[in-house]
Amino acid sequence: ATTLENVMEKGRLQCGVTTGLPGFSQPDEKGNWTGIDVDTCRAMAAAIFGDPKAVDFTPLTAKERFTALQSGEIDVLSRNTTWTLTRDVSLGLNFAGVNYYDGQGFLVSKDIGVNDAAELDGATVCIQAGTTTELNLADYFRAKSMEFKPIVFDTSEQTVQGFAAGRCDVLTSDRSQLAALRSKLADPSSAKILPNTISKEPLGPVVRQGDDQWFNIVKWVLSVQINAEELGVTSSNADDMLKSDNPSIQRLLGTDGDMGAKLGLPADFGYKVVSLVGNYGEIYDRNVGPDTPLGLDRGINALWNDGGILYAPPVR
Amino acid sequence: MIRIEGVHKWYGGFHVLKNLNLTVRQGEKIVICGPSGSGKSTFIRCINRLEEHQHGSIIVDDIELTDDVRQIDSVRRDVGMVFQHFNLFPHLTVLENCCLAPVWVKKIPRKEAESTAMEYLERVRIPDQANKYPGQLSGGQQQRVAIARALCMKPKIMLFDEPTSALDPEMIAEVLDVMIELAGSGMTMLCVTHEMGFAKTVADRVIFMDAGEIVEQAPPQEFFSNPKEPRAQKFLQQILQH
Amino acid sequence: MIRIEGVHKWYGGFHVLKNLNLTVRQGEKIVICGPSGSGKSTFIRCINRLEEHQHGSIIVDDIELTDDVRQIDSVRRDVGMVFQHFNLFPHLTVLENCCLAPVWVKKIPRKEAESTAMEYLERVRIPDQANKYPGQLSGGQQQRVAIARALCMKPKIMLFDEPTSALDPEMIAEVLDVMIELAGSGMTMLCVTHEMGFAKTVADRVIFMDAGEIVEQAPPQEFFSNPKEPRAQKFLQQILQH
Amino acid sequence: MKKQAINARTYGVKPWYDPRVRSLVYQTLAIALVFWGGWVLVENTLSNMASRGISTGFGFLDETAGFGIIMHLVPYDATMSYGRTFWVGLANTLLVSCMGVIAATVLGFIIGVARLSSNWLIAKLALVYIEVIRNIPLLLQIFFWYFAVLSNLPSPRQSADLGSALFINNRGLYLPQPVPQEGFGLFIAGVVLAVFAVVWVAKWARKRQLATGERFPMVKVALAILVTVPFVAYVIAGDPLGWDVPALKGFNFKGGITVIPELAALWIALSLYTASFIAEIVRSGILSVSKGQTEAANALGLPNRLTLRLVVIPQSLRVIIPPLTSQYLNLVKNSSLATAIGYPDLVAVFMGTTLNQTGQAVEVVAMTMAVYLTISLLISLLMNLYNRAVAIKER
Amino acid sequence: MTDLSVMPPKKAIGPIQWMKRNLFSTWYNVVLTLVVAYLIVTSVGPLISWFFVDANFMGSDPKDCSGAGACWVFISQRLDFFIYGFYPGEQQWRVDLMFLLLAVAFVPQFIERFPGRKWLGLFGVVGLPVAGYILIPGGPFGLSEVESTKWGGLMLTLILAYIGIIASLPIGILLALGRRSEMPIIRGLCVVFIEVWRAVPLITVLFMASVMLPLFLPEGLNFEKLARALIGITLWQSAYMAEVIRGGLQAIPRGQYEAASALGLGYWRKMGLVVLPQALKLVIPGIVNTFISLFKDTTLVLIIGLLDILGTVQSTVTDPSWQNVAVEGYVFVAFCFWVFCFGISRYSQSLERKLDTGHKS
Ligand SMILES: Nc1ncnc2c1ncn2[C@@H]1O[C@H](COP(=O)(O)OP(=O)(O)OP(=O)(O)O)[C@@H](O)[C@H]1O
Ligand SMILES: Nc1ncnc2c1ncn2[C@@H]1O[C@H](COP(=O)(O)OP(=O)(O)OP(=O)(O)O)[C@@H](O)[C@H]1O
Ligand SMILES: [Mg+2]
Ligand SMILES: [Mg+2]
Repeated sequence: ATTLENVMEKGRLQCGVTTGLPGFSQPDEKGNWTGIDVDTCRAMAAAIFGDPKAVDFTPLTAKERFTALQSGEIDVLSRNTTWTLTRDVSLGLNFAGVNYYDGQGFLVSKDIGVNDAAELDGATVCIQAGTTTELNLADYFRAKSMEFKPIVFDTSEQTVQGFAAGRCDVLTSDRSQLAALRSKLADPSSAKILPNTISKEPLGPVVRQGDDQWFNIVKWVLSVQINAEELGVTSSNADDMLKSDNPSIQRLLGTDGDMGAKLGLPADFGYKVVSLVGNYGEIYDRNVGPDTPLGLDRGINALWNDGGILYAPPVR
Repeated sequence: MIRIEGVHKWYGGFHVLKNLNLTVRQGEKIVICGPSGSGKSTFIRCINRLEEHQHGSIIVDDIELTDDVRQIDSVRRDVGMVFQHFNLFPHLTVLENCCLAPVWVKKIPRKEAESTAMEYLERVRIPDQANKYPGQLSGGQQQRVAIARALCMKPKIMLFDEPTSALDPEMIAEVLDVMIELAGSGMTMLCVTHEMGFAKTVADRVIFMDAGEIVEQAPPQEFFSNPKEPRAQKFLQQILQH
Repeated sequence: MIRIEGVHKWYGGFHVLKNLNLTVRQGEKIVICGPSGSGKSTFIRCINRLEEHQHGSIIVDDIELTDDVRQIDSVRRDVGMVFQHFNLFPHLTVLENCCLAPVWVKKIPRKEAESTAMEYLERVRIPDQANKYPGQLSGGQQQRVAIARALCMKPKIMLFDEPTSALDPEMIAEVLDVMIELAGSGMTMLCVTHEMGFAKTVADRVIFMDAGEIVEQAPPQEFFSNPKEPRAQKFLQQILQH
Repeated sequence: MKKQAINARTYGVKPWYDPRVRSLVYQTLAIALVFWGGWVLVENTLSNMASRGISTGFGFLDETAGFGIIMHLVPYDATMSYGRTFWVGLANTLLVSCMGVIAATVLGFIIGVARLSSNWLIAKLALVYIEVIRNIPLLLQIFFWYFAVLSNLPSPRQSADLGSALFINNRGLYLPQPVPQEGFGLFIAGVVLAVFAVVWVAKWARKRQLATGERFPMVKVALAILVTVPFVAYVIAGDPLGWDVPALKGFNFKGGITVIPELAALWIALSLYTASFIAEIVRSGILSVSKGQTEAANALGLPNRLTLRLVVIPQSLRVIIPPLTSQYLNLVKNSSLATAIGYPDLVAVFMGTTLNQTGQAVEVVAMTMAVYLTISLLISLLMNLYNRAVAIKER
Repeated sequence: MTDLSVMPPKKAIGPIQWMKRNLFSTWYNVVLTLVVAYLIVTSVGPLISWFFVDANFMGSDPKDCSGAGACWVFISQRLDFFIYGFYPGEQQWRVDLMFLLLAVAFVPQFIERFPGRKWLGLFGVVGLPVAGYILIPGGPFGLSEVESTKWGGLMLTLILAYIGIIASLPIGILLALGRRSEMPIIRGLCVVFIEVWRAVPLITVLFMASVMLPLFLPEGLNFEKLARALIGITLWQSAYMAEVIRGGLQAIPRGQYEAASALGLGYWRKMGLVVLPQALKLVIPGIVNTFISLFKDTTLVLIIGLLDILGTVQSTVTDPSWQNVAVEGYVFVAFCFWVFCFGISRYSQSLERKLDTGHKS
């Protein structure tokens, strides 16, 4: 059976997320999940079932995530996962797009007096197991012929705990997370983020290879969100936009053409996604934007026509 | 009732039973004696197939004991056995011990099985102990329960393997009394024992075994007063000395 | 050699030994008997301080037994003991059992200790078992090893606590023979035993204990033929009946 | 008479009522079932892996790993292969297991004996230790020793130091590393000489003891020889051993030997936890030796100390060894909790990062499990051999 | 002499003499006692003041903690989470009810002569899982459904341990019977199964169960993560259980087997009616000990991302609004486990003693 059939049969989408990373996927005290990655899954549920709540989240450590996806434990992995060639090719996975462009940075405690990553020779580095950061770190230090000592933890929580306990001088992770991780410290002002970005980290949802329909669904749900922002469709004006005579908007919301059927989804899947979950900009602002504790500017994650590199293929 | 022809048995290379032949008629009471290690227990245990014989035939109540599980089962239903060490089930009360096999093997309704059990418990004179556990009884009482348990299956034949040898002297009498009474009621019995008094009172025949062979068969008076075989003579001397 | 004066002992509130007085001369052989639970073992174990007495004094070979560890050690060196259940060390060979104490306590060179041990093993007639482990010997052999082991310390006094009561009848004779021979060599001996034959052959005095008291002391002929105390009479009757 | 052939079947037994036939059928069925189940599993796995485009085979072991590992007993850097990470992880697992087994055994014996001490305070303290430690999950204890203790250690700048050669901070324990220099051979010769001297003296002392019974203070003399001879050699050679003393460079100590806190925490937690079980085993082992043995030894005049050493402990070992074995096995298995605090053991490195980077779960997990199975079989084998050697000889 | 014949001489064991005997009997005991006493005195004082004197018990937010001692406010504030995980608040009575039933079933087991003790125990083994199956996930009887991803904390710990032990019992029995079977192949298979499971660490088993299992199974056959963790735990545990039960089977004298055969009972009846009831009773202490170790081992599910009680605490001690509460959190979990495990182990010890005497009578 195809993944879509399985999901339809279960009536729920099984989505792999982190064990807790503010802004991306994080459970609150009641166990409700929020974050960009979470909303990616909710958008898919909205597209498939018309119900953004029809998702079950499986918290996974970085180490477990690919095995869980390969084995069929989850339907889609939406866990700030970096798109790399090896992962795409030899792990039997397909990256369905990018929902956040990130880069690896460093968090250091202020009292070691380091201002640039190039001064980190001999540093002890806290890092999360099974991430590209683990590999980039090795590459970076090797390229600069510097030494480092990696302390590898299972979860980001433990990584912060280790950093807080003084086990390491530096914590390295994707820049988007550093701020969040810093906020978990007892005294956030005791640490600072170095200016360097040592890698490209395009993060996005992942599916198994061999099911193109499912791959397309994930890819296009993501594109619909970005296109919606580009076209100015938001969750609040989506109902009005149904009456819009802009053909792009009509195709997006399913009032014209049958884009949904081609994917095996309801015709109005775009409308459901935008009205129930929101467009990309809304999701960004809600989870990681300047008004959130993370306070991240759009930066390169802005639309292409707004100084960023978000450039979604058209719905046509 | 029982026909044993040319039975041989080996434990590994050790020849325990050598060419045994014996016919037991209905209602006959047979006492088997012989020195320790002569194969008495092994012989009697072959009759309800607790041990397997390797050659010859044993036919109990017209059923031949072969590898066929059904035949073994039906023979065991007809043959009751009382062990030297009672082997009561310690986790069940006396009454439950007695009802276990009738209920599960013969599928008799529990009520009925219980009333039969009470009958037999009365016959072995311990109806008042029915709800106690075996651990709470004396050795003699336990052995009587074991007899009652075997009787509850209404067997046609009873086998006894030294039923009194693990008992204190006072208790031996209790058990022997019950056995004598049982013999009086016409039950076919095979009994391994060294109790000469018992043998003289009830046995139709005494069988003397040595080194896995039946050395002598004779009515008890004849056997005890005038054994023919030198091995039997020696054995009797030892017993009498004691 | 041994002087015991007004010794009392309690187990909690239970008065086991009551005002015992006894003097043993060098070379004397004393047999202690009495009903079970009368305190014989406790008494004999007080003499080498395996039990502590709480009142009175015990003086062995001019050393008084007090809490002082050194005195206890030197008394124990002079007093050998043979237990009912042998208590051989199962992880050591017979020879090692015999050499252990001489080597570690008396600091005798191993070679010498071994040759002494072989002498005593010959005396108890099992030199050929020297390199076996206790578990490989019969009860009688084990008890003889136990005697040899005690002798290897060249004690001035030997205590025996029912040395034959855990043995089969054939083996009792073996051990008694060894003990009789030992008595003949002039060793001071205190022996708890019910073997009247032994008592009659070797004892200088028989001590009869009951309920923690020494009830009667007499030479064996006198004690066995004509006990004075009613309790002793009753006890002897029981034994003879047996 | 010759043993006769079994001829039961000639009497016309229905084969399905013959227990031999039945047992044969059951067993054939069982085997078939297991093979079928195994085949279905393999089939499913292979088809699932094929349909999901997961690569199979052990080729990945030769690929470059590309990630760093903080602690490696075998040479390793990020340019080496995934196969090498397996050995790095395995070595780390074995290291912490061996250290744990040794420490837990020593500690367990001490506490077990302390539990029987005549000193009331010591006995009670041992009891409290046992009852507290063994009733708290090991993982929790590992977390405690790692996070709670770690955060109370000073940072590298404020390291606690001992004679400015040995440093403790929240990066670990730093020890000076000996670096041999010219003339070191002489020192080595001194050590060798001392060892030979001790062996010779020991032989002589034993001979003398056999001959005269005089005891020789072997331990003290041996210690004296082992200390003085190498020391003299050392001085003569003119201080031939340089020490690579760890020094604060940048923000960390460099040089010397480092014991990382992950190793320390895991080791401490494993040892303390297992020791509490071993202590109980030791106690019951000692108590299992019958009172008659102690009494017999006392009656022979052996003082308590010798009684314990010559009579009680040798016998209690028999009782102690089998459960001790399973404690060792537990310790090895429990060392896999390393992954919770980032100690790079086999599970953390190989079944963690390597599995994640290569995605070849089946191969990696199979290799990991095979390692544990082998270790466990080896330990049982050794212990069985030992057990056979000390078994009581019976008739 | 009269006094001697009645009572032992009163050896007045005053405190001085007691100490002389039990603390200062030899020179090394003197040294040991002094050292240990010094250590205890110096460490107990600060501990007590951290735990009680300087600790903060009352309050509702981080500001109520002075920082000088333990911050128990943190525990009391997050207690719900530690006990129920994400189980919705208005449904928590269901879990409470299960706790109550658990207590009703098992607390009387500690009290001898409690009427109907056995029946309550039986309910605990058979009825409780059924009740839990209905109550906790919900569904029937108009109970709203609560997905297993929302279960957590102490409740999850208990569920894992309880189901693990109950389910592993029958499998363990079968394996033990298999290992003592006369059929060499069956025996061999059981031996291999048992030894393999006993050799591998639980976390690798959990890892396999949590992320790899679907890879082995045909497509579409899927269980929840919790169910898979339970399968892993149960199979792992059943290998240990089998060894415990085998010990019991070996202790049953051969006469019992023979007597049952002589009465005409077949293999399964012989085992079920005669041998197993005795064997299981004999190994109850062993089973209880296995349970304790399983109970402690359930904490490992934390590593595969299930939030048991240790997991909930771990995930909250990093909460930035509460600072430096890690030690309090760990102490709390340690205390919970300790109370359970110590209580049960005491129970098993008393059982052991009782069964011991029962054997001799
Ligand atoms: N399972 C067995 N394997 C090997 N040899 C056995 C076995 N059972 C019994 N034997 C041997 O077979 C011989 C006969 O044993 P059996 O128990 O029948 O003797 P017995 O006449 O009943 O003796 P006793 O009067 O001591 O009960 C003995 O030598 C015994 O050692
Ligand atoms: N450790 C102890 N604690 C309490 N009471 C004891 C202890 N040892 C022995 N007794 C009691 O002291 C009494 C004397 O015991 P002892 O062993 O000396 O008797 P005995 O004369 O040697 O008897 P037996 O002939 O049975 O060996 C008995 O009533 C016994 O129950
Ligand atoms: Mg017999
Ligand atoms: Mg006695």
